[in-house]
Amino acid sequence: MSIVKVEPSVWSHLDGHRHRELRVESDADGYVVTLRGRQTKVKIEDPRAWSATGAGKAGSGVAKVLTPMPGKVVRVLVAVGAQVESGQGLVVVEAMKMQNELKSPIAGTVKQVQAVEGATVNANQVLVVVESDAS
Amino acid sequence: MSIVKVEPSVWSHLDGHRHRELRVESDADGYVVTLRGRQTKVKIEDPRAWSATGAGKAGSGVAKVLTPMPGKVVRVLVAVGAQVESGQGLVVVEAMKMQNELKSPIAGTVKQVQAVEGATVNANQVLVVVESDAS
Amino acid sequence: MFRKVLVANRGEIAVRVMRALREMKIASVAVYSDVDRNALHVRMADEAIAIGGAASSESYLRADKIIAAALACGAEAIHPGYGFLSENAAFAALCVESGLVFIGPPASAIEKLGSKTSARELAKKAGTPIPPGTEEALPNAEEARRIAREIGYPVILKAAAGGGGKGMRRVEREEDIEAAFRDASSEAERSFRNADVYIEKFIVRPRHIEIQVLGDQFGHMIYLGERECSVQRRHQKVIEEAPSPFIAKHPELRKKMGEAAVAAALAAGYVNAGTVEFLADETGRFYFLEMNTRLQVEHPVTECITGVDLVKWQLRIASGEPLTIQQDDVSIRGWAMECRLYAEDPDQGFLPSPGEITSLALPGGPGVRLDSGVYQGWRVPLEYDPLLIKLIAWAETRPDAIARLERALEETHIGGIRTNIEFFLDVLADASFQAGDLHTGFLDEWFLRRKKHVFSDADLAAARNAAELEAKGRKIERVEPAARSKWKQ
Amino acid sequence: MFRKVLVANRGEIAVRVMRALREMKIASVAVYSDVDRNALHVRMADEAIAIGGAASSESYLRADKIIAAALACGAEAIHPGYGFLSENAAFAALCVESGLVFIGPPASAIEKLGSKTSARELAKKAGTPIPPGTEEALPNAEEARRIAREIGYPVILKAAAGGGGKGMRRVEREEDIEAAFRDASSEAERSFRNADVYIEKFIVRPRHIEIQVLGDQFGHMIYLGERECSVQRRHQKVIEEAPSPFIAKHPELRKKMGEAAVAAALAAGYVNAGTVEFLADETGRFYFLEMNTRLQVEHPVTECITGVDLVKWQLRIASGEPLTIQQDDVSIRGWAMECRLYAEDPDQGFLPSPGEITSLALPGGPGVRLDSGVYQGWRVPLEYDPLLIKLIAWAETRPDAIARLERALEETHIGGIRTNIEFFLDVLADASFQAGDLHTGFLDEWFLRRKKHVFSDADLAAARNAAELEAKGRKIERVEPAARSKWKQ
Repeated sequence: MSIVKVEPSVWSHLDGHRHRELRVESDADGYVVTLRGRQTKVKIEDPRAWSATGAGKAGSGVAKVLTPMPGKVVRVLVAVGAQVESGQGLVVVEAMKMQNELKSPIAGTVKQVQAVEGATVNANQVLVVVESDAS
Repeated sequence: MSIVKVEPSVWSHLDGHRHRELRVESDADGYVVTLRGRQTKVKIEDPRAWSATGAGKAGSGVAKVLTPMPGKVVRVLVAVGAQVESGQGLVVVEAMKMQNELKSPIAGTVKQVQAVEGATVNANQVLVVVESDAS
Repeated sequence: MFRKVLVANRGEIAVRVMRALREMKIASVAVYSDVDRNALHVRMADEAIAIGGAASSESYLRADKIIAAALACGAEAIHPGYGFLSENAAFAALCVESGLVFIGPPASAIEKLGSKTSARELAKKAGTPIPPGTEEALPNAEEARRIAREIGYPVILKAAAGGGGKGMRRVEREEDIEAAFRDASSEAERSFRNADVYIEKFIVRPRHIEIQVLGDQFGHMIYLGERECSVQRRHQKVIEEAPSPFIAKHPELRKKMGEAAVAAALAAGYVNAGTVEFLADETGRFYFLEMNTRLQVEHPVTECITGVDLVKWQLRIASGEPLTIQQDDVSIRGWAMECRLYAEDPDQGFLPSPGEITSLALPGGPGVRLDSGVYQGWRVPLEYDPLLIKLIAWAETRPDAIARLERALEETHIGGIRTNIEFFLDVLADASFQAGDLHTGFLDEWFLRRKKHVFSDADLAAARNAAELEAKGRKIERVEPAARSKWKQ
Repeated sequence: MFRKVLVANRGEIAVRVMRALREMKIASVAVYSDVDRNALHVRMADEAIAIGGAASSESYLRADKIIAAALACGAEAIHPGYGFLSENAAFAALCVESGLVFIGPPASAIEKLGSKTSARELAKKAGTPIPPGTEEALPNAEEARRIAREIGYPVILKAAAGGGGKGMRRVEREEDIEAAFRDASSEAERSFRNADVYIEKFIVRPRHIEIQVLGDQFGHMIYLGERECSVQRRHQKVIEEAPSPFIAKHPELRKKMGEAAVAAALAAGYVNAGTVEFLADETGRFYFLEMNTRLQVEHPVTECITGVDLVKWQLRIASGEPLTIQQDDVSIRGWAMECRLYAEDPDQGFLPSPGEITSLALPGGPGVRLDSGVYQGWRVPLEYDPLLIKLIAWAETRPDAIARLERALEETHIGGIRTNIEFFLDVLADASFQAGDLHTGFLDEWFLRRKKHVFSDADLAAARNAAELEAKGRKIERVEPAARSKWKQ
């Protein structure tokens, strides 16, 4: 077997005669590897290699609602202390002429709102924290 | 005026409305700047910015004969102590199927031969030193 | 011919136009917003002028600033590209008033074709077939019900000022028409500040087939074959091709549609490059949909099969030259297909994915055309359209063109952001796509049957291998040490 | 069709062939020398097999190793590209003996056409015009003198086994012929281990025009127009184009030369893609020069104007498929021109310039084809040919193609090494070149009148400005600070 880095993050992988070229990029929870245009996720068994995301779990407990894309906050629909239903819209983020409404994954009380209208936000940034009333 | 580095060593140069894109690469004695495929040399007035080359001067004194291209030494035509004429072949270097015969720029005595047949050499490497008999 | 032309656009289309200008030895002027100082269209230009804030409304949509820029640098003409001000009749008129040439049709033609109802009326008069229905806005739901009964269900209600699917409602049964009329009107009002809605026969499983026309200022106009753009997502074209697989099977339609398109365009007093869009049903009946009064995103597929450079002709025609190509000179060779590579994440509902392009691998070789607006290290701004690169493949036959496009997509990589490359590979692999069985609902159906690529165990092992090495940050790891070139510089 | 094909070559041509294989869903096998583990052709391949040392004689010229590699991986056929073993009859025969298909003509045809004297003889029998002179090696200088007197001076003496200008002597006057014969023979002996020399009428200011032929195993052969390759440096082609500007003015010659080429090729029992080279004089008389029994470096210009994929046809024909294109199907559209981008330094006598490619900017847009064998960060080895990339421009007319090629060259940058890009820009700007006034001595004359580009003072000031900033290592320096996109990731 012969594996050579031919360009930054590009690996030429020879396994016997069989050749594959792999492009590796780090992702929120591991790596995305591209092989002839097709992508697969790889988790490396070293938890220090990446940071755990604060993605909220659906149903109960505490939900951290994050924006999956960078963009500009165009509307904040809730305030701290508000009661929200599961599926209720919390914040609208816009990028590239597309609006994306972030919804609460759980019913509960809004504990934090870290979004301001007009502000730009990064991908995976937590904008709202909702706490289940049961928890 | 607005000058922005858009890529490593690539400068976007706005002088009023007029736009030019310049690609800068360092050279043996300064910089080569490329503007839409055309190249010009620029010397910067800081002698520490580059090293002086050991290129020999024609006519008299000591001539350091260097290879202008990287390659493999295929023949060494002279030995230390040999008397050579101006224009006499000293070493043959080959690269990419092309042979290049390095000639002595002066008449004199071979003082050093730093070329061995079969060895690979870099561009601008001194291979032979010839000293004028008059000097 | 002009000596200097301002390009009132950004991204790949601005680059495309500037390449034509350079080849014609015409100086090119870029305009740029605050976030576009580093953009590729500025890098390609001979001159560049800042025109304001990142929001399009503060820069690329500001007719006043763009005209001021053109006058300041001595440009004689403005090429609007597509989008932004390209179909704005007031802008076209303002150019002329300012002593500048607008590279496109006269303002009057843009105006006439801008409203769907007036365009329909015009097409009808020219003898171009239009779908059964009204040419005028419906006064009320009653009238909608009456006409629907006449032309038969299903029908479709459409916003007169609309586009992009807004203010549209398909109605299958009479009992739904009143609610549909109400919804369509209020959505039209919200989206376009014009509640006018008209009604048409709904064409079942229609194909979107459009005709490229090109006409000079002396009344000479030709058509340059068709494009099929039936592969759409939310009424946005995703893959375009020329010729149309449908017309390839019914070649007599090309002339019919081409002549109908030219008739409609001439009736509007059209000049320069334009596109007449039709819907065609499975029997070969076709209906005028609308006319796009500008260069289309997908113009390269027509250029590839006809060998005609549309942008150069736009410039020649705008400068007053006659179109020297006769209809009989137009011939079609091979097949061309285009993918629009977007900064978006198909795995997350096609959400936009702006950000820095950290690596960029582009395809080459025979039959591949690349119209790019990006480069490695550039940060794709979040303010604009997500189109990064148009990848076009030409080959002798449709199967060859698909295979070439697949090969080229496999060679392409845009790192640091998410793109729709893999989505395209999945679509191109679909049997119905390969058979050319297309209609405007094709993608909606396809998403339900979509087959994701399955990697072999060996592929996955290699991927893990590479990721592990990357994680360790090692430069090279080999079991059998590969030799290096013997020399080092 | 084959399922797996080994490509016995490297660089851009290996990549070109592999792209065709991928599009045809055929597995590709690369072979590589010790210094080529990182080469682009290995990166593009489905399989890759090491075949030895950096020197070609230890790897790419080793028929035994290449055939062993093909057998080891189960390849059914070998594509030889150009150069290396592509015109080696013994290798072609060895493939067949080993049960492999050689993608090219039969060994017997290579053999017959490999010697210039036997090729001339063959052409003559087929009725293809050959230059007045001997078909056989001259026994001595006396015979040379006798024939020269018969056909008239100037004459040229050529090595029978030769190529690349070795063993060639032009003779103007009878008193020089004896010495010239002696020199040519001994140079032929040294270069080719064969002292045989023949004599021909020397064609004054000839054009190098070649005909692409393509024939199947069933005796059906067509010609695909001509290429003009008169722009040569030391008998090496530098710029190639199709069609020929000369034949564009004398269109009746295309058919004549095409049919003469097909006749000569058929007489040799030729199969697959090949090229018959002619010299044409200013009156339109043309003479058989030699036949290249392989794919040519410059095949893309023919592909661009005819729309025929030569490599795919090579594969189909080799696998036993009939050639379905008839002569009447072949049509020519527009104009194509190719520059060979080399790692060489035109300012230092075109000395080779191997080394690391530290930056790489490649052109795109309409009508540009890029056949590259390199990538950024790759170290161009010193052991092989300096050809890096072939840049091909297609456009409607010759002036348009030249303008497009200039534009594309201006967009191209290969950093870290020296290349001939600026040299090409200078040639393309030449008035005689633009007029199509070409002959094989064109470049020799051009070097004497060459005009180097003169930068304006403002250009030079900008260049100095950029170099100073680069020297200071500053990332950004602005007088008016440009705004950045408002968000950072």
